[in-house]
Amino acid sequence: MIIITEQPLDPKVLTGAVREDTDGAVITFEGITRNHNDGRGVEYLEYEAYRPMADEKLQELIDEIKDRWEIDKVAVAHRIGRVDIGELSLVIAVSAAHRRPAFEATLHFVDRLKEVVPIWKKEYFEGGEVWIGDPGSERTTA
Amino acid sequence: MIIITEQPLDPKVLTGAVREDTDGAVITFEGITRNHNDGRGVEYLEYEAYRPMADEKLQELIDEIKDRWEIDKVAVAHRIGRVDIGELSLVIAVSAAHRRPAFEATLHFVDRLKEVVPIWKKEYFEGGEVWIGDPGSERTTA
Amino acid sequence: MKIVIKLFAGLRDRAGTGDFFVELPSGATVKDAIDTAQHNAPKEWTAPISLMAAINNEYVGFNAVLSDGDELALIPPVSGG
Amino acid sequence: MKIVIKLFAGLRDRAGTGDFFVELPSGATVKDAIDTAQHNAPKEWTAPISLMAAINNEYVGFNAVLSDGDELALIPPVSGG
Repeated sequence: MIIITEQPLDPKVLTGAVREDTDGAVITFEGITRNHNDGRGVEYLEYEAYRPMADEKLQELIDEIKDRWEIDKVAVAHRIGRVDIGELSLVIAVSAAHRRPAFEATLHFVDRLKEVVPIWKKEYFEGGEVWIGDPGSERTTA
Repeated sequence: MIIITEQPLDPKVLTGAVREDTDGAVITFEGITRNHNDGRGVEYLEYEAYRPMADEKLQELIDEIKDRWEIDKVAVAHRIGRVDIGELSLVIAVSAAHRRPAFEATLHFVDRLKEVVPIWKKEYFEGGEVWIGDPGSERTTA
Repeated sequence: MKIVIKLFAGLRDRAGTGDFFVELPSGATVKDAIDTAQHNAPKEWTAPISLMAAINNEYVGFNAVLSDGDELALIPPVSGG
Repeated sequence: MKIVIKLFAGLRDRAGTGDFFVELPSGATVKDAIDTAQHNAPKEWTAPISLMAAINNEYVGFNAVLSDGDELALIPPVSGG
């Protein structure tokens, strides 16, 4: 299950999609909009995705962690558009017979997502905005 | 938040209890009754806890991972009594500003729980029953 | 002195009870209490390997000395989660 | 040949557009397309460090050769999650 949506994310949908009777462990990772970053207050975030490439890369990452770890199912949802403080931007659910591979695979998935999936985050902080990872894009609104 | 209960567990309660606006990551671990173990079919499990020692040890584990990792809040719930296939026996939610310590702390928590928290699991398999970790307790009902 | 012994899981099944008292001389250790408990329970039982002990909810070694009124839990291998 | 160029995030902001066509000679590479695109966009822009490129949704190096009708995405540092 791969979801890229402007709607709020519901972790229960993802967790429910991966849980099978053969599984002893389900990990759910939630990425949340924090109220601070790099020592300054954050007002909200805005995410943009290049589709369908983002969907394809997410599928490749699912295949990658299934190849490498003994896990069962993987579901991922990424929100795009405006995401307010305390709201979820990313949810990943991974099921497995045993817990350790599920933990390792989920962490690896998030690490890789942040390297290869064409999704960008613009931070609206107090007094300005910046595309994360691209300092030259910073603008102040003072 | 520490819950030991005979009632079904609701992950949402735990995740909600740990999520703060300062957190960028929440990990939720669910331990589930699998339909198989050690190569044989499992019918259901039955958990027993020594209270209040189990509650105290869970609190010590929370303190232990908070000391060791940069995490924010921890919530844990363990079900006791009969737990059917596909039902949750354990839910742990950990929040943190950043994801890596949350992953490491959650995995460590589960590992340690299985070493020091006085909770026992009896497996009812096809044709018998056994307390896990205590092979001498096995009885067949053939 | 009087000690409460608590047995759990497979140990309780073997001994036929989960809760009983033993009388011990002052200065008795956990090991002494286990020896006495093995004969005092409804059914004689042998300790499983990896048995742990806790006095008043804290893990202790088998040489720990008991006090009157202590609750001694005998803890077979745990398997929560 | 005609190539579709797509720009995202900070790159789109700099160039003043997210989507445009460039005409290139046969055999042109990603690098050639970027050079052309920098002058063809509504605003002249410079590539950020760590720029990546994808042809038809697959990452490629800057020496990859383009074909007529390709979609070339110029991808500034990603930051999903």
